[in-house]
Amino acid sequence: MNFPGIGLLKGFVVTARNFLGSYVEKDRLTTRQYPEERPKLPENSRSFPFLVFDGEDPEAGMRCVACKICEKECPPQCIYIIQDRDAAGKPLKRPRIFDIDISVCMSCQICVEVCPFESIRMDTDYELSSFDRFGSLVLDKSKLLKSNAYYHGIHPTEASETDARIEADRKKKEAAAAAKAEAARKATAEKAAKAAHPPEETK
Amino acid sequence: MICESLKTCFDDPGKFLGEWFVLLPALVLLLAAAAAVVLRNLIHATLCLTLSFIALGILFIALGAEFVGFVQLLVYVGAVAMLIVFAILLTRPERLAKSDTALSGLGPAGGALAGFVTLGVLLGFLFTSPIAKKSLPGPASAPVAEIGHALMGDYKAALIVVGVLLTAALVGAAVLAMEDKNS
Amino acid sequence: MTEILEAIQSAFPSADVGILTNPSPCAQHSLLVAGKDALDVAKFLRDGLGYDFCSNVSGVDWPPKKVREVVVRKETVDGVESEVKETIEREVPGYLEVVYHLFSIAKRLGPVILRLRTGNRSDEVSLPSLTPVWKSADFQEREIYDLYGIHFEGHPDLRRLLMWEEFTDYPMRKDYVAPDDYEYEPTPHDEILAKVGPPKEVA
Amino acid sequence: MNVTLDGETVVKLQPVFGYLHRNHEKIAEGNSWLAAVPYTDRLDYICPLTNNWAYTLAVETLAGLEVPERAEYIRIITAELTRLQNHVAFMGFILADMGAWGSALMYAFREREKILDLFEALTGARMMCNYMRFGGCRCDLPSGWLESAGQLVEGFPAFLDEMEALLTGNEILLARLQGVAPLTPERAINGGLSGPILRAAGVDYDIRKVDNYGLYSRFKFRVPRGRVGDCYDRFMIRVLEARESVEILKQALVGIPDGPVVNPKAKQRGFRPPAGEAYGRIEGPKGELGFYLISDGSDRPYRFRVRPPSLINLTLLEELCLGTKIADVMVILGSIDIVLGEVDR
Amino acid sequence: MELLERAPVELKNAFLRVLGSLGVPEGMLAILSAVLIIGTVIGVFLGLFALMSVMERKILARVQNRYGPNRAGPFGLFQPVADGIKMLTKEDLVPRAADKVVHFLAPVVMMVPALLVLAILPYGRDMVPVELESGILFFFAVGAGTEVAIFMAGWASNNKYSVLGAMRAIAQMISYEIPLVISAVTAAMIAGSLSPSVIVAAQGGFAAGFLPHWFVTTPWGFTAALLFYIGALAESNRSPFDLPEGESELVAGHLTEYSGFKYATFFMAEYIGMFAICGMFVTLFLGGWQAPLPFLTVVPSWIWFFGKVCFVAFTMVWVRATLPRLRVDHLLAFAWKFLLPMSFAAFLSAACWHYAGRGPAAWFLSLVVVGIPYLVLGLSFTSRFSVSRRTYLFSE
Repeated sequence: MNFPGIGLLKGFVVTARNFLGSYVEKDRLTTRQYPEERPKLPENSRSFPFLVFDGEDPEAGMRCVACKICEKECPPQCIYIIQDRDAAGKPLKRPRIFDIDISVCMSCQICVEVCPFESIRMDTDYELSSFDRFGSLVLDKSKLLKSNAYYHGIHPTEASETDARIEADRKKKEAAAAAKAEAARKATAEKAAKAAHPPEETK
Repeated sequence: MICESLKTCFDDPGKFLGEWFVLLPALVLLLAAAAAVVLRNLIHATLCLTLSFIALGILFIALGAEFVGFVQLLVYVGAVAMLIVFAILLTRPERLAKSDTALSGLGPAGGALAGFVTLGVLLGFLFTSPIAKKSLPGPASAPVAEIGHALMGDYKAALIVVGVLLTAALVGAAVLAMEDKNS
Repeated sequence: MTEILEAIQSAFPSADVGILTNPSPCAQHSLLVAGKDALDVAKFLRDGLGYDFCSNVSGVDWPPKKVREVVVRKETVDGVESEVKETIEREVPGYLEVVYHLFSIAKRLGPVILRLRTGNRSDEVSLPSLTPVWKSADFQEREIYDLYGIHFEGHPDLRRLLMWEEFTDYPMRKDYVAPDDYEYEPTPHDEILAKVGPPKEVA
Repeated sequence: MNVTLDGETVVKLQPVFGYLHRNHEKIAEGNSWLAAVPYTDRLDYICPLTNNWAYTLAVETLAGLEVPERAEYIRIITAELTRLQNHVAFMGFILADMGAWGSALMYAFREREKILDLFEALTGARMMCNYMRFGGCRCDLPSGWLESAGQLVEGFPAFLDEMEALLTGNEILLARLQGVAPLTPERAINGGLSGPILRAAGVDYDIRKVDNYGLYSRFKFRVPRGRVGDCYDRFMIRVLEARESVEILKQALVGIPDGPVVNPKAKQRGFRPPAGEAYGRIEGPKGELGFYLISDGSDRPYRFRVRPPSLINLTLLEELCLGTKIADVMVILGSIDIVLGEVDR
Repeated sequence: MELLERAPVELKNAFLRVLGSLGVPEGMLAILSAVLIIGTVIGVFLGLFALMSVMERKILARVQNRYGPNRAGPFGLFQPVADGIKMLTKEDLVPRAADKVVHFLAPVVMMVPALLVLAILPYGRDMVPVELESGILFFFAVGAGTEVAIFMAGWASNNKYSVLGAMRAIAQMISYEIPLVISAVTAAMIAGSLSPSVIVAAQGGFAAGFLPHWFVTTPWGFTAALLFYIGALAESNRSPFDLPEGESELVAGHLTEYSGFKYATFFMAEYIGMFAICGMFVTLFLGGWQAPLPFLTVVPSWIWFFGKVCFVAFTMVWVRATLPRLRVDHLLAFAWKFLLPMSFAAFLSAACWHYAGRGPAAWFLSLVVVGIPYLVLGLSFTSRFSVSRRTYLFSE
């Protein structure tokens, strides 16, 4: 029945249900008391990038080879890589300086996509606020490096897929290396064999 | 005299207050009315006028006529003061701060003269006419019910006439407002 | 697209309207209209052919560019007729361009693309505004005026849309150099780079 | 906006833009095609996934890429979820503009949080999703995502009924919305309005039905149209469209096939589309969101133009507001539903 | 329980007797007792104000499915202390071009009526601070002072938003005062006197054992209560009628140029004004300190009074959480075209109820006399916004 004021009453009924409901139903009280209750983030949520290293020693096990693809592809250009050189000045396959300026980074995860060596991944730690605007907002290599075990901790499925891919690449490389070594050995064997019989042909 | 009245204040505050209480709102009334006339800033003048209305209301209550005092407060402070303020606001918003009608030289003298003449006539009338001779009637303790009966009883005609007058005035105001809206 | 061209030419024999082919696979060809009779063509398109919805108005900047062409020239060298391929460098003069995408709501027809070109990029930069025909072009033309500097005659209220009034330059042009007098904000990476110093050349 | 008043009624109204202008188009022309995708999230930050889709659709028409079926289904599911949370948020915002002190807003945001959690589980971020790639999507649905999306869509009509009980019959809301700023269909079309506002004015034009992009022809859904075109119609159209989106979602969640998520042939990093230009557009929650791209064959777009529905829907704002009261200006601006990220780009 | 019932009064007398024995002169004792009463009343209402400013935010929050302030103290109960300190420490800006004197006086003039009005409310069985014969009239007479204060605040701030806000506030308060006064007079007419304690006494007793004689149970009483409630909302500038200072486009109406403690005084005056008008609503229609059920009279009367006041205040917050704001012309049209005729109808139906012998037959008669105008006026008012008329075309 449509007597004037019925719309207002229905509105009051809804607000009353929500008021009483907030004491009863869990769904009607959605605030999370943040410092006490930490939100449970879904598995592939991302905050800022970090570098993965295998094994124990961060420096040695680092996967990054300073190919600078992520530095080129990063939309806001917030990654700085300077390649390491050994004593003789020959460039090494390792970055000496690897800074990410997280005050500029917009956590868009393109660096993770374009990295051919699976060396950069997205972290889930979001409590990074600091008092010092410059120093602590530029994460240098030491702060960025985190172990593969940590990576398995935060993104289990993605980490296992990455490991499987790396396993597959390594096996393929070994197979290729073995095949090449095999071919090289066969070639040397033929050369040796040819060297052994050259006198007959030249008669 | 002051210490003696202070003494009475201690032992019987009611009587003490009764005596002085009447004079206080009257004094405020006079001062506010004077200020309303003298002040240059129109809005300040209106506020002082409202203050004088309030003082008049309190004076009635002090003299015991509660009903009349409250009606005075309700009607004058609630509606009439607002009416005056709205009128000022809508008519001359721009030159409001400084009212240009300064008191020219002749003004104050003429004003004072007129004031004293009326005062003289009033006092003369007060002391000579028979009505004033009767002693000041005690605080009118007419309860509200009696006023109601009186209004509905023997003053019926007056009430209806006032009602008609008021509606006529309202209708007139509405027509006036209607007119300048579509002009 | 060709029947639209015929319709326009039959309606306005004097107008010079041409078709620009679009090499991309989606083949959205466009109508190149000279500035002087743009208004008539626009009115005709709206009332005659029913394109009443001007969805998008974009400005494009084509700076002058060098085009190397291979020209075959006949040359008589000591009596012998021979064709000589010669690559000459031709300088194509730059111009500013406004592109209108028109749709028909009732007939649900696809985009008809109208292109207007200015004389050059410096002094002849005025074009007739099509806001009287389609009101939707109002803000978009103001934006093109603001970012490209194309002056639209007949526009009801030609002011800068996004930039502040005193801004003089046109930021979307290819040759726009961002003034570095904006309040210099010391960014962390300057300090870091200063500390690290320029990458050391090989000693 | 600068509003000149005569007492209560509006005499002149001039919108002022540019406060959130970061020249999105110049940035896109400086970066590669792939790097432009995260910036499209920041255009209309309430509906990031539809922005991504519009950009990737334009690039696909430019380069002629096909999109596998599973990717098309995921795109439709995420786009309809975005439309749902945008319309629900709209209901909350317009009530807050009218002074209902945020209760409708909080209910709307309670439901919107659930949808944003779904986005976070899928793309990694609640609002800055950066999820679509040329020729498909970045990653496949995590396990259990479809079930939770199904549950959400299951519970949504009940929530919409609750919101309608609170809002549509409310006499004060009717008094404030009905008859305010009516719009004729011809004026709406000429003013370039698009999306729910155009349909509220009575024009039957929904790009999902007109262009039939992205397998929308496979789903059965209706397009509501208003008759008077005033603020109340604009409000009701969004309420009815939210219900239609729930219908589409129900059908899409059931029918999603298996298969690759991205076109294997499409190259993401050094992507160089063939020279040429293309204009791709989708039916965004706020209106027709289009991208006009010119490529000269290099790995950077030559010209990157966004057709912002919020800015163009404001063209008729002054016309609608003349002669109304101040309280109405708030309601009219609210009913057009703009996001400043998209207005100023 | 009798002791608890008389507790406040007994406490006062005991305290006075102690003082009297200490040799304080008789006259001074009278003044002291007056000061004591005033002190307790203001103390109670300030406490209620503090509690209300927290409870309002908590109730609003609970309606919106969130917690509301719970950080300052247990369950956020120290929030008013925090707000108070904040208000005290905030800088008190006075705009240069403002009218300093009037700017300063406005909150004072606003506070005076809010406190004066508390004097005549009957808090308990015979606990009325000032036993006035025409208490209701006093209530409205003093209530008119708030309009002057709002005008002074609006005008003194010398900024166009506040003048606009003040004009709207005054127009709203004047046009809502009439239905307010008429619905109050209806209750007074039935009770036969203007003094609040007589009105509350008239609502004593129980019909058929459990139905209390409150005026709200009668149809005319219910409509008059509803009109009084709507008038009360408008009078204290709350929820659907908070046009003057709550508008999203009027910044803060007449309060725009106020900050620091002056703003807090306005805030306090508004809340105490709200409590006072809730108290009057309870006195007129919900049977003041009468207990709802016969066996409940054992609970002291002043607990009933403050319980009912808090319940009415809760409904005011509930209304604030639900309804959007009215537009100015709707506000005035609603007052003059709907509330005024309805209050006359309620007045008439009260008279019919009285002369038809106050029995069940009279109940239905007054229901009819009030129901018909409600339906006629209501339908004519909402006929313009027919919800069902709006059908929407769907295309496949």
